[in-house]
Amino acid sequence: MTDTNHGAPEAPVRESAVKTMTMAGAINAGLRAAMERDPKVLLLGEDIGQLGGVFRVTDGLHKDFGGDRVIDTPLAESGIVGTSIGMAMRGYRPVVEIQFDGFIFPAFNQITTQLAKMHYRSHGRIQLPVVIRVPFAGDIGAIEHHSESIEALFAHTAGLRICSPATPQDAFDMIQQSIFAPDPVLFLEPKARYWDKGDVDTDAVRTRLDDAAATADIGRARVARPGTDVTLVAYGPTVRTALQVADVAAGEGTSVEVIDLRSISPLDIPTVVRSAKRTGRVVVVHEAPTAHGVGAEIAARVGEEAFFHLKAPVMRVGGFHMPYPPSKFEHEFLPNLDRVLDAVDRLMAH
Amino acid sequence: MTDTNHGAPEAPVRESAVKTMTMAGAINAGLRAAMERDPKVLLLGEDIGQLGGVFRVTDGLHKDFGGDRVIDTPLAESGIVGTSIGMAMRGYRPVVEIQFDGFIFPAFNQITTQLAKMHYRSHGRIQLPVVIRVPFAGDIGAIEHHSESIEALFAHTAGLRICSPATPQDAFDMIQQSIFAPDPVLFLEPKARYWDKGDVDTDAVRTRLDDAAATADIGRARVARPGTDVTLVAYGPTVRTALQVADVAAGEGTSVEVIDLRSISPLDIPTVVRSAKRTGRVVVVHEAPTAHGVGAEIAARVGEEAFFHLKAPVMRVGGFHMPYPPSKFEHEFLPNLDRVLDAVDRLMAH
Amino acid sequence: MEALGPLSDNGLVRLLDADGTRVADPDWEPYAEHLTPEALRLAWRLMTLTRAFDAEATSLQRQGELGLWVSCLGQEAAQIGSGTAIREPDYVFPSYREHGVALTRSVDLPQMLTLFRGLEHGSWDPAQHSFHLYTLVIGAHTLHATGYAIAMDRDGLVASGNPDKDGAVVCYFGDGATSQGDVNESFVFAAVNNAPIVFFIQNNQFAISEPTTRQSRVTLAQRADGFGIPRVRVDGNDVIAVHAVTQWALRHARAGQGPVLIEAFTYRMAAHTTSDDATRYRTRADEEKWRQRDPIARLETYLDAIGELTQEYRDSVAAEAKALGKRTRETVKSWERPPMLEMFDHIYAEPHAQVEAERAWFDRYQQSFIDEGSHA
Amino acid sequence: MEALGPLSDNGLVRLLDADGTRVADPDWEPYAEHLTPEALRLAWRLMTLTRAFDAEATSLQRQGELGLWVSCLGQEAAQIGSGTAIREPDYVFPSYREHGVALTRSVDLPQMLTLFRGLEHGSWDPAQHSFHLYTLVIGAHTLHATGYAIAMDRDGLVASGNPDKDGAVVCYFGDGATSQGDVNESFVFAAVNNAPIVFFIQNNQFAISEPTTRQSRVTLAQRADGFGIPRVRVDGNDVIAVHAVTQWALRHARAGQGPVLIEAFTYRMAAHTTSDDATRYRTRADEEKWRQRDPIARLETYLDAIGELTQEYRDSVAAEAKALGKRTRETVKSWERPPMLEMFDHIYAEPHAQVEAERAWFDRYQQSFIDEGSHA
Ligand SMILES: Cc1ncc(C[n+]2csc(CCOP(=O)(O)OP(=O)(O)O)c2C)c(N)n1
Ligand SMILES: Cc1ncc(C[n+]2csc(CCOP(=O)(O)OP(=O)(O)O)c2C)c(N)n1
Ligand SMILES: [Mg+2]
Ligand SMILES: [Mg+2]
Repeated sequence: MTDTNHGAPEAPVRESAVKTMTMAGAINAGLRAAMERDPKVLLLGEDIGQLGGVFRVTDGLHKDFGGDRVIDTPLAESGIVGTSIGMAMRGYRPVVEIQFDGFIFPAFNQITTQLAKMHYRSHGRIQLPVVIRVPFAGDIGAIEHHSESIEALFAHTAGLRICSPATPQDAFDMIQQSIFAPDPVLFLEPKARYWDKGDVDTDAVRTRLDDAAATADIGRARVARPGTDVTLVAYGPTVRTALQVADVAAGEGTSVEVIDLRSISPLDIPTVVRSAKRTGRVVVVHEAPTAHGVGAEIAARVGEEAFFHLKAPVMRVGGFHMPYPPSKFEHEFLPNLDRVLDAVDRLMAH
Repeated sequence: MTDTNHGAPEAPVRESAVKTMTMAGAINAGLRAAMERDPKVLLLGEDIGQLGGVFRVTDGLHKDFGGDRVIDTPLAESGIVGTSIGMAMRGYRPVVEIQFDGFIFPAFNQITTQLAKMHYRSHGRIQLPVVIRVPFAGDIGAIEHHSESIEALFAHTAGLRICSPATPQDAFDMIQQSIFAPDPVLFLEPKARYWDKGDVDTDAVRTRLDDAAATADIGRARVARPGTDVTLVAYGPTVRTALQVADVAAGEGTSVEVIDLRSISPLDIPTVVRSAKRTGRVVVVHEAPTAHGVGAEIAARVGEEAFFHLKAPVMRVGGFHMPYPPSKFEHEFLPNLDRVLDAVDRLMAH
Repeated sequence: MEALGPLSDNGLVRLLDADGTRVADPDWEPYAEHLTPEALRLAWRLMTLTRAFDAEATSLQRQGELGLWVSCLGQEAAQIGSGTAIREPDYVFPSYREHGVALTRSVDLPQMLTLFRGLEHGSWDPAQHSFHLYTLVIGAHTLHATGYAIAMDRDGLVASGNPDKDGAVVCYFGDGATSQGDVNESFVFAAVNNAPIVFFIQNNQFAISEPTTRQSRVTLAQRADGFGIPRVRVDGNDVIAVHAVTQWALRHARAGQGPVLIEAFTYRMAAHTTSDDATRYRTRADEEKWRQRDPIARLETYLDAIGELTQEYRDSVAAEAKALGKRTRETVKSWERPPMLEMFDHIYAEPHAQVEAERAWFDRYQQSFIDEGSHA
Repeated sequence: MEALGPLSDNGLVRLLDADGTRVADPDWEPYAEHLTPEALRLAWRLMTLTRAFDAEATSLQRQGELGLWVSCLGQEAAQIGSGTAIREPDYVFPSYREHGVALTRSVDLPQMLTLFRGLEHGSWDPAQHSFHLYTLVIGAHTLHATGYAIAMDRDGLVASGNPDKDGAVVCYFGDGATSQGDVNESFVFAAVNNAPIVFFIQNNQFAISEPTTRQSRVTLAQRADGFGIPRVRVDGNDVIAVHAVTQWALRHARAGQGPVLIEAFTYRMAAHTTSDDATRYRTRADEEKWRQRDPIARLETYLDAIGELTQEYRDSVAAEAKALGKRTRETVKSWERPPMLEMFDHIYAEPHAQVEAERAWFDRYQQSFIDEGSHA
């Protein structure tokens, strides 16, 4: 299913279409492109209008598209998602912003029992192309509820797609593909990476925005760095950490392959298993607590499909089983460079 | 940590204290005993009063304890859990009934961001001994939202304890221990087993109701049937299936050890790993979809701790990645006898 | 603040008395004046068919042909009175008990039972009938309805200049549902968006076993005041009055004047569902009192009194009801369970790797039984 | 229905005009008559100290000593007016901006900053101050407050026969919060349980950038009508009026007469937090207009006019404010991060296998650095 590295654009790059952008800027540009393409695309959320969102991801869009398309909603997440479902039933493509990860839970019922299940309940008659954008994960020194990794709480529920970009290019492409995919998508934006910069080809994605192509693209993992000794599986905010680990490990003579999952539902297991079979050593790195996290599913699947190739158990490096701690503790709570390196070292002992 | 089989009472059994009960009856008796023991124990929920709950688990308690202790609440799950938190802050021990698994989601925010985190947030100053009883899982031919397995959606969140009894004895003991434990407990009642009968010693638990003992007891797994070839890990509704599988497998010459987890948070990993190291073959069986289910965590942990003892990958048999299907399909959706046997057979091929 | 308890009988709009006499109410007459005897006969017929279907479904459940049935017995006037005021391009969001409304939306009633037989989660094509699927999570659909109404407004279907073409949403829910956060958020979103929506509470006085006094200490209609939404409280067993207030509310909403809330005060004459035992929480005397206010009998008395219900018409409706019952029974019994593999359909609109892998596994697994004969 | 928009100035209870003149209102006078000049001086002092602390915290944030600060500038009258009406055994549930109320509950203000420095999620002992922790999930605490009030009633702390001993809950939240399902469910639960609770909305006209018109089309006070809860709307910059209406509401609740809702209409003079940029969504002119209604200046003018604010008193309060600022700065800068291992404490009240295993692992992991020197 995943034979090519989709991080690199397939179309020839026209010089003019490549711009340097922050991830926040890339999402902003992607939203703008989607709104220009289809008048049915609406943005909804708290403070996304004149303020441009607390992270300024919707900056300028209210001014250019007006309050009818960039809608400041009442302060009620269940209401935002619930009314978006109703609008989607009439052919709109609502793109909802949840202000912070920790504030998605009032909408949990609408997402889990309604948004995810309506297509099934209606025998495919109703499609709900709703995108829920969430600035997620930690490492920004914030107060409680502003740093959480919520992916595992939604990945168990069928009917949702979940993805998370790790680069400005993916952010630009994937937000548009999520909007034009026919299924609901939880779009997790690693907020600590909003200000990371990268080159973005703004042309390549255009031909890949129809339902099927968009869906396929947002479901695929990417080999972010090839290697031979250890497979590091990461997504969203931990991809940067994983690449740093690979750098340091290379200095110590260990060749680390970094896989950027991009998609959490579905998981691109073939890409991971292919790598695991080559390296025989796998570490999964995410910010969410390891217990019952996405890493558990990956470890289980790699166990099922690459068991006889593994030299050691799949290791997981993530948060601890605790509420996200006060920010002065977050550096050690998070899977930082040292903790991931420690895991790589322990695996290399096998 | 788990050296004895806690399914069997440790105290000498006085003949008079053993009664045959259904699981629903055992929970009812356990609630009654807890209410008699401590006037701070209150029951709250929809239709739990005169009606006795839709499953009659609170039958007779409104009559005997009055509407002040068995409280019919407004129809709002967030309100029920949220006000229970407030009551617990004043020293009450609210025991909440959520009418069906699929209706817990309006309370997800209160459970996840408030109930689970208040103890941490307050540096241990506030204890919230709230029990949330949920008739859960399927196999009763019900309509949508009435058959769901929700455990994985809560197990990832620190601060909650989660347990599920599989026998009337455990139901009687564990509901009381959950009520007198100082932490919030999600108490999952396998509704398809409500009418299963078993002997219940109503005396044994009495000495084990203080905070620490109650907490320790509800955190322990139980070897429900010893065996040597394959370890079957189950909890709640699938324990009965697992025991049936062990019976059939015995007839085919395969010795199956059945572990009844009893607790989902924490998981009693030492008991599972001890068994896995002996048998080298593990199957985890739960009704919830396997993807990102509790079985993933168990598979990952067994992989981590018993890797070099395993003869084959840990297998998982559970629901599929779909909304719980219409009831005419549920027999095949669920991990039934045939599907679990199939897994055991495949494992025995190693 | 009005000093009405939630079950007060005061202040109800009523055009047909409990004893079947027509009452004059100059405020509401304009919204009922188009109700010719023919229209009233139609209402009586629809109520009668609803009841016949309901009785047949109840008996099918007793015979084990359905897993569950949710009766609307006693609520026929609330449902047919409002349903007959709805037209294209209005759109309806029912709760799960609106079988009478479904009939007014031309849903084939027997077909609805796939849900209650455990074959499907949703039975009809919502777009075809402008009638959304039943929603079982209390109150969740009120937000969908509100969003849908906001979208209708955006699409120019409201206050278009041609009142005959304007539309609005009608959203049904129960007395118990009013306690849910989602319902109250719907009021917030509808009010600030001035959405074309009629919130229609069928206050049947019970949320399963709980009387309305467990949900509110004032009338449920008053809830609207807190959100700046106009409201009306109507005798829900008076099909004429229900029709009139719904007409008014829909005209208001379609004309761009925003949301309206209707509380139809009625009574759930059956148990909550076939799984429920109402004797545990209410008295026979209470039930008997409300049987006296039977909405169908009330209209029948009136039509009789004005000589508009011929024996011939009665007979033809009775025959139609009987035929509906028979067809319902036969339809339900004719249903086979679809192939197991179909449970893997429509989880996503586009393929999803996890689903595809599991579907393929299950297919092989099923085949293995066919290939090898029965297991073990 | 009243025809008031949500920002209307009509119908506000007011006892001290914007220009500092005392207005007579016979309805409310009884609840203010105990406010001697001394009591008013105390209110002025508490408002002044609140503002000084707030300014110091803002500057500490600018200097990088705090991660964030949530200013209550402009809301001092709403907070001190209500806070001074609270007494033992009342219990308070704040939102996250009630630093003035915290002061009236004897919370040590500098200590509160552990939260904003990222050292703790909750800073004080709630039981000691009858002042619950700040809750950041909008509206969630209103249900806790309601449950707590229901429990107070059960415990005989309401209508006990000795009015001096009766208690009630005061629950603060913002205009934006009124849209949340939880807040509306709180009204439902409080009303049907006749709970002794005062819901206190500080309508500071903004939910971050969104004006109140995005949340409601009528006054927020009116929300109470829908639930059968009495309500009052007060000038939130008039400390005397706020105190009076809170007195009334608390007496009502403590006497067993059930919940009350207060809307204090005020203005958030600062940005939402130190991370916010209010120039993006409101005008300088608007800010200037409200600066003219500064609640502290208003009381100062009045006290001056009646000759009750001596220079000596002013000087002593100024000195106290300065000392508070200094102590705040020194306290914050003195804090060391506790040992990392403490992040594993208080996740559960009793040991939990997962936590214990991870704590042990982390301890070994940390030790390995100490043992081996720095890694890599
Ligand atoms: C969120 C949620 N909680 C609980 C239930 C279980 N339940 C089904 S119907 C019902 C009572 C509903 O009462 P009401 O709103 O008055 O509607 P009625 O059934 O009387 O038509 C309850 C509690 C549910 N379906 N959804
Ligand atoms: C459930 C939830 N959603 C969103 C937020 C983010 N947020 C923090 S404060 C705020 C605005 C609150 O406005 P209001 O209730 O008026 O209180 P104020 O800040 O004005 O005192 C928002 C949207 C949150 N904390 N919780
Ligand atoms: Mg009802
Ligand atoms: Mg505000």
